[in-house]
Amino acid sequence: MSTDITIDPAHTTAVAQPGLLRSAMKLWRTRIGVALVVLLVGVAIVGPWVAPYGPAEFVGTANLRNVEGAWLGTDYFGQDVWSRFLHGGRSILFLASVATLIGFFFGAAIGLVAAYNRGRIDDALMRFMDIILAFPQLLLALVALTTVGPQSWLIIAIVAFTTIPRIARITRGAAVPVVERDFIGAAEALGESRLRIITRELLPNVTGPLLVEANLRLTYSIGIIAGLGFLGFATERNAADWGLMVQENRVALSVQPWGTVLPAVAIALLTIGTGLISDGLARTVAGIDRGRPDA
Amino acid sequence: MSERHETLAIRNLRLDVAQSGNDIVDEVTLTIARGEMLGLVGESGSGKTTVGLAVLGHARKGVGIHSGSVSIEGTDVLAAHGKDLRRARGRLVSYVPQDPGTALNPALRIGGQVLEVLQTHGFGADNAARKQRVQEVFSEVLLPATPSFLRRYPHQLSGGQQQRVGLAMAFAARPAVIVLDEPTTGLDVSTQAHVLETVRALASKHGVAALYVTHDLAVVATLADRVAVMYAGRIVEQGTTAEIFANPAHPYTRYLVAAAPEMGSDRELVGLAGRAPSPGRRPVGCAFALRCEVATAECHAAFPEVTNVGTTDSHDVRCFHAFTVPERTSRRAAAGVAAAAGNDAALSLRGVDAAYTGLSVVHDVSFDISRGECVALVGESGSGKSTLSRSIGGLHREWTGEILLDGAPLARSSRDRPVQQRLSIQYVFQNPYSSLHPRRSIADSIGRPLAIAGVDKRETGREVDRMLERVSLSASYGSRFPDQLSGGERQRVAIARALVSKPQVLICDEVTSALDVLVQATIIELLVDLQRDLGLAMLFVTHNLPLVRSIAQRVAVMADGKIVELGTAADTLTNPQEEYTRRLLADTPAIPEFPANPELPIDTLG
Amino acid sequence: MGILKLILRRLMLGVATLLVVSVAVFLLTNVLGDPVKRMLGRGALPEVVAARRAELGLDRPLVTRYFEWLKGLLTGDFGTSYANGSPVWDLLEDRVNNSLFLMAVASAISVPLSLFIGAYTALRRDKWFDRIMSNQLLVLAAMPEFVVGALLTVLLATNVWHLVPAVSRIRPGEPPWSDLDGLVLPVLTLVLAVTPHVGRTMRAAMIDVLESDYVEMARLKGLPERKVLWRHAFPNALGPTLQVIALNIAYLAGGVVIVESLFNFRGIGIALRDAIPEANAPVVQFIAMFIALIYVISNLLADVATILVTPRLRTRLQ
Amino acid sequence: MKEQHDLWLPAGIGRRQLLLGAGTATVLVACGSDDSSSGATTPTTGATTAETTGATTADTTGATTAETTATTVAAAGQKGGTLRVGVVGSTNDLMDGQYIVARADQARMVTGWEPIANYDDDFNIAFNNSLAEEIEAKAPDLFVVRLKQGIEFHNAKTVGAEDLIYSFNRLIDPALGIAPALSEFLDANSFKALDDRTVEISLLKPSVAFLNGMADYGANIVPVDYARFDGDPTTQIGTGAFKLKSFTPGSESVHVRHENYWGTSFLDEVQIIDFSDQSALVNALTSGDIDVAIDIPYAQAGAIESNGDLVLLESAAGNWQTITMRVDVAPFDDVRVRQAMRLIVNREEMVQRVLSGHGRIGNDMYGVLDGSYPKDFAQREQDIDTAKQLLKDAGQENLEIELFAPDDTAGLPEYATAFAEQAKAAGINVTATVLDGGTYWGAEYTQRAFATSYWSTRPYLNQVAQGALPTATYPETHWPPAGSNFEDLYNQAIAEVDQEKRYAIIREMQQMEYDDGGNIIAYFQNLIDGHAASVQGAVSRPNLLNFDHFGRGWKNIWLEQ
Repeated sequence: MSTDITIDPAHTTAVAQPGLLRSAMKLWRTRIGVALVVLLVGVAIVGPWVAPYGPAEFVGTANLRNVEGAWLGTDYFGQDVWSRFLHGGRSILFLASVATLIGFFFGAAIGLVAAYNRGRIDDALMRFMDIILAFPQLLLALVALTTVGPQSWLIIAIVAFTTIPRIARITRGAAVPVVERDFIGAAEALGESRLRIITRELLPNVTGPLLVEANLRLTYSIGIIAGLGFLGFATERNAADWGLMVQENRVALSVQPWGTVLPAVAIALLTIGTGLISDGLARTVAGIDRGRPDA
Repeated sequence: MSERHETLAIRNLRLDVAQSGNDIVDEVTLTIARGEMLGLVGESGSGKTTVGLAVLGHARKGVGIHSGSVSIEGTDVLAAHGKDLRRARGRLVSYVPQDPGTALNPALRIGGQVLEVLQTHGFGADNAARKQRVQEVFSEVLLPATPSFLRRYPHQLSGGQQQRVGLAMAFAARPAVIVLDEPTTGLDVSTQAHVLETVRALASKHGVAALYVTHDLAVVATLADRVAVMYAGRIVEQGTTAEIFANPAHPYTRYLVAAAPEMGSDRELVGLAGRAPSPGRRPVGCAFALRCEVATAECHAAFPEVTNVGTTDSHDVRCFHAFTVPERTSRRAAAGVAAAAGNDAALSLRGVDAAYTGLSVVHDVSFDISRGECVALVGESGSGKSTLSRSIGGLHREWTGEILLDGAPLARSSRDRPVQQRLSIQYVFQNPYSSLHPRRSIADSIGRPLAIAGVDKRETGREVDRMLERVSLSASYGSRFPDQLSGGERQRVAIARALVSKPQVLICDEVTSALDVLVQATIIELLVDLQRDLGLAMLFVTHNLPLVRSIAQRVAVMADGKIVELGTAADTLTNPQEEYTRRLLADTPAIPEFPANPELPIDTLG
Repeated sequence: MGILKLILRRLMLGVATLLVVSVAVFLLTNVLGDPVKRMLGRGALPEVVAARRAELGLDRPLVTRYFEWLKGLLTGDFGTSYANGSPVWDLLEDRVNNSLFLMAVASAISVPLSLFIGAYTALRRDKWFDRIMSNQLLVLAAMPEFVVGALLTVLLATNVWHLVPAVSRIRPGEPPWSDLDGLVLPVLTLVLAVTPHVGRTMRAAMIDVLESDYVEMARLKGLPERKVLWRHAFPNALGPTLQVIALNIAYLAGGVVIVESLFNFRGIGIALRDAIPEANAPVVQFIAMFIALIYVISNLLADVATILVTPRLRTRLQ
Repeated sequence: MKEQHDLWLPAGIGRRQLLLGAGTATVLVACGSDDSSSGATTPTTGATTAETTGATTADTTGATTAETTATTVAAAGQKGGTLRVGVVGSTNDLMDGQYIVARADQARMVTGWEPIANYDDDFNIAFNNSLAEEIEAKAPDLFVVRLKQGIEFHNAKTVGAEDLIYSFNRLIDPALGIAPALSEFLDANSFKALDDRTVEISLLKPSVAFLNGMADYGANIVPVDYARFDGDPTTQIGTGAFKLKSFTPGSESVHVRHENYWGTSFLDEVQIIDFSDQSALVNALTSGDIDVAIDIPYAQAGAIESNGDLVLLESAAGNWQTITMRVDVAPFDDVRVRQAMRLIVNREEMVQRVLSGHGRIGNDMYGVLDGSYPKDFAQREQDIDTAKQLLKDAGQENLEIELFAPDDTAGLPEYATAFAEQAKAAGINVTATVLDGGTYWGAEYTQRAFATSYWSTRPYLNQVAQGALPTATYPETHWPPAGSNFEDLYNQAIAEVDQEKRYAIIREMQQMEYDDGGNIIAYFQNLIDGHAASVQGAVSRPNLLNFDHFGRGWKNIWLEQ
């Protein structure tokens, strides 16, 4: 308890979760997760610059394993698997992150409003969330994508839409006990506005579980978008996209496994990475393994 | 006292934090005879519960039993493992938990939970006999022994009933030793009184050796035969209850007694700043030396050995300066509770009714609080006192009637009140652990009302520093976060926040109920000072009757949503007019007068 | 009595949910596009389209068609497939059975398995079993199903070993258990998909419960560890886990399309995937409502089961 | 690939697979072309000559011989066994003796029913695999069809004149919409039974191509009162070598030996099993769960070829895919731009990319199996420099344009994508835009300046009627350009009964299309199937349908035991 901790008061309110990330980083699982995510995000960002070929460049007969200049062979369309892999991370990362962010934003807003207001607004919002959950998610995705076509914004919208109720539930669950706490009452007694109470008093105190859930949702979003790609719904025909690559090259799995295996492994490592991070965060938030930082 | 029959004997018990090896409890030696009750007293964190659990051979996660022995009827519990240990638990020694609400399994019927103790230990000849015993023990703890009651689940019982089930569970297999871990915390005074009565009756009837762990001196004083005082993991003093209260030998014990509020007098409560060192930070010498007025160099150099200072009975103390009276504890002055400054009503309630989700909980309440006056609002839980105070603060919106601030009516919700009104009524909450935004610095929290009032940043910063000084915290606290503060410090911050906007009315809602007694005393001291200096009109809401006279001029007793009695604190508490008040007073445990032993060499400093 | 009333109330709520879903499904399947044009492709000449639309009854108002469809749903007449005129029920009866069987087998294996793993890892927290299992579950939970399924195929059926068939082969009219060999891979994939979620939830719930005062109390009462675990801890950890089990069962109903595609398992998932691009509304509608029904029922069952294992909720009804 | 566009569909009849061998004297008129079709505007009067009739009867004789040959081959096979055939299918599968949508339907129709006439290996009209004994063209608008004697349906009823009449009437039934375009030539009064197996058909207007219509594999004979499958397998009566025992759309159909089949067959039972996608199909073939896999992905061809237990059956086909440029709108109204585009394509690369090498390069000309196909035209090669120059001359060196493709036809999106990629070399920016099938083939179809399309094999003139005349059903390129005499040449050709003279006119037309046309035809696809080594009787030869025309309804297939 040293008294010489100097924190600029102007900045302290902006620090959402002092130390949460740092504490989580003490866990090996978080470190591995961060390493995996950094690796794959790195591939996605740097990949296009170091790829030997363009994503749609013809390098040789389709589905060959031994092609000169293409060390992992060609894909279903005579393109270099390695180059397409290097190009293919951006789209899925972008779509998944944006979709999760949007879902996170609305889900958290709905959850916080429901938790803070309780009563009828709470009931109505949560009932509505239940109905969204009851609606077959896959059906929605397939129908929308079939009708409108596999547009980026639509994939984002669908994934975000199905993320909202889940985030909302978690947020509400985490916020209800916070609403009961006296500092919310103190803020009310001072006559703080609802918006300020929700954003400044409530939100910073549910960031822990929210962060965990958002990370978990990110993991699922990556899985869903990859799955949609697998079912043939990628944003663009022949786009370099890990999910789509799996679908495009799956029929050639036994002939030219790299086209499928490389992006599949990338997706798996990415989701494992985000999964490990959310697990690390969850353990830190819940303090489950506080006594065993090396677990 | 070796000739007496020691049912429980704890010798040199030491428990460590498993990881660091720092001791939580050390050098604890206690004995309890058959039919005897020992009160183990200490502030939170002193290690008293740890000792209680160690008696059952149990340590919480992360804590390990390092050394020592716990012997019950000749069986060494700490040496027992597996089956033997299980056989000892519940049969030889049983445990009554602090919070029966969480300690009873919500998924199992209460009858079954008691019965399984008997089944596990093969108590009685057969199941019929065991069921017979369950009914019997339910009757013993004054619960209905009907089959339908036995089939109830914990949540279908009141708090008092739940604790009785806890008692039934503990007494069921007729153990030799019972550990009671603050079993009445959280219960209303009347319920507490009844539970304590039952405990006393059962313990003496069955001749068990009881270890009663508590922080409440009044309870110990009325219940225990002997008392042991713990500080920072060590027993610093033990002796008969009469000895301990009449002639406390250790300065710490003296502070504890001095800090305990008394219904019968309006003496000033004496608090003590600082807190006990945590495990691993203990000094070489006496752990209390840092806070001790009478400490000398030798106190810092070594921890004194156990010395028997008893004249007629055993009375052990670990202090180089036994019986030296710290100056502050001897003040015993009347609290500075001034008379009300005239009839200038700062806050007036006129026919206030309040409801909670449609259910009427406050009926037709009217009273005034004058400038510079403190009115205590007392009542048991559910009496409506909190709803009333929250209505005044604008936190509860379901009320009708009139609440006037300086003659001007207040809107129902704080949000509808003008800024000036909002800032003029300030609220201090019960739980300092939940009333501060955990992710906001102390300075920001305190400065927030000023920001709302439109005060500029520089001025706010100055004002915050001034307020911190005023509540006896240094300005350096401004940059800290709540989790770096102790409970008492937090409550000071909460008070600073409430007072920074220079309010006329301060509502204190059970502000000390989450604090240890020494800290409670310091907060009360602070509030009395502030109220007097600032001429605040104060509403002090509490369930703790003895506290009232140390702070309030008048007291309003609330029951079932109505004010049943309103009068000056002295009159009401010494000469209650209403039956309800009388009963309440009767149920409130108080430290009886123990005649001091004049033969003891009492030194007074200064 | 109380419980019946509650079930009835939940049932009503479920029916209301299904009604809302039915409107959404009907509207969605109608924005899917013109089934006639989709079927005819380049050959969609105006007169032919008009004739087929009339034949399929698509020229009538939407509202009329909705209520006719709803009436059909309630009377067991699910309409006929636009694609081949076969009654939807004839087309899908086997598939519904197959999917239900797949779900049932996958659940029957994964639910007890995950409960056991969850409970046991919680009990052996931070011991080697827990560490290995927890990390295993984490990795499995993170892997997209099609990756797991494809890996299993390569490993067990086509490339490395030839232990089980790569495709399911249930003959029409035969019960789904007529091809147990072919069931291995789909069930295994689903079990690997579901077990981690339920297992991790159970572990977390169990850890909470094991740290509760009443479990400590049970130990202090001298109860044997077995009894502490199964009598005191397990029932209390089950409550929160049931909801997750229900969600996973609902997921099994709707989300099996990938597994079905991978192993050519003739269930409703593939039928849905095939019907949507053809705008074969009667088939899509039936499957969508079926999935919603499973969701509602599994949630209903989870609610009821939660109430049954949670006396606080159960007794409130009486 | 989506099959529906290649078959006998309401409007699809215009695109049904008609092939005629080089030697055929028959002049084709697009008999099935729909409503407004070329049939109405094409002067067919002159075409119905005696030669036509003669040619037909000559074919008949030839066909009888062919049948005998087939029987001889067949005798070599072993009898018995169950053949398990895998095909990609779905719950949208249907069964109708005359109508199909998807490839699974195709396999089942060919199994249960037989057409009136068929084509032989040289794509001449024949009757060895069909039900007519002979077809006599008495006049350009009067045909007499005589059925083979004593052919029995699956229900033991003998095929008679009334069945033939019913079958034709069903084809033109507007409620069923199987081939409404035929109603231009036929109505309920067109048929007269001459005896119990002979029917006289009088057309509403003359068409020498009517004969080819009868050789379409969808022009099957069904018994009187036949109706589409609606759950009861016993209603599915045809004359094929195997009769239906059970059928569940999306799962499988089981067909058992037709004991009274007029020809020869070997197998006891044929199971046609649906697979959800090609991967599952190939996995099933590899793991031995099926004997035959219809239409396997190019990617797997090599793997199947190298697998000792499996045999790859690859057949050249005349199907073609094209990039269409509208010759009447900018920028393609400038012939230099069209020529530049054709020089931009790297055809060899297209075959390698789009078909994984399983096809032949094209030369922007269609009708590859037709005797008139201009094999001697110089093979067009990629020539970026010339293309750039042409574009520069046309002022289009910075051309930016969108190339459309449908998502329901495998190959077209890839074709468009690969073209866009290759166009970069010429410095122009082509964006490949893939639309869903419903939208693509909707109102905008044939209106887009730059698009893709595909066609099945058909003779040159027939194809012209479909797509290369102002009156064409699907004027994708809006050929011919204004002021061209192409249409006159077509009218001359269609009326010219002398093959040599007709070919001379056709060559002139082909030269015009080769030089200035709007099609970019980079390749012809092969049909690829796989089967277990024990499956015998399927021959690799130029073909219309997969697996050697499904072993002609499986009657040619036997299992080595």
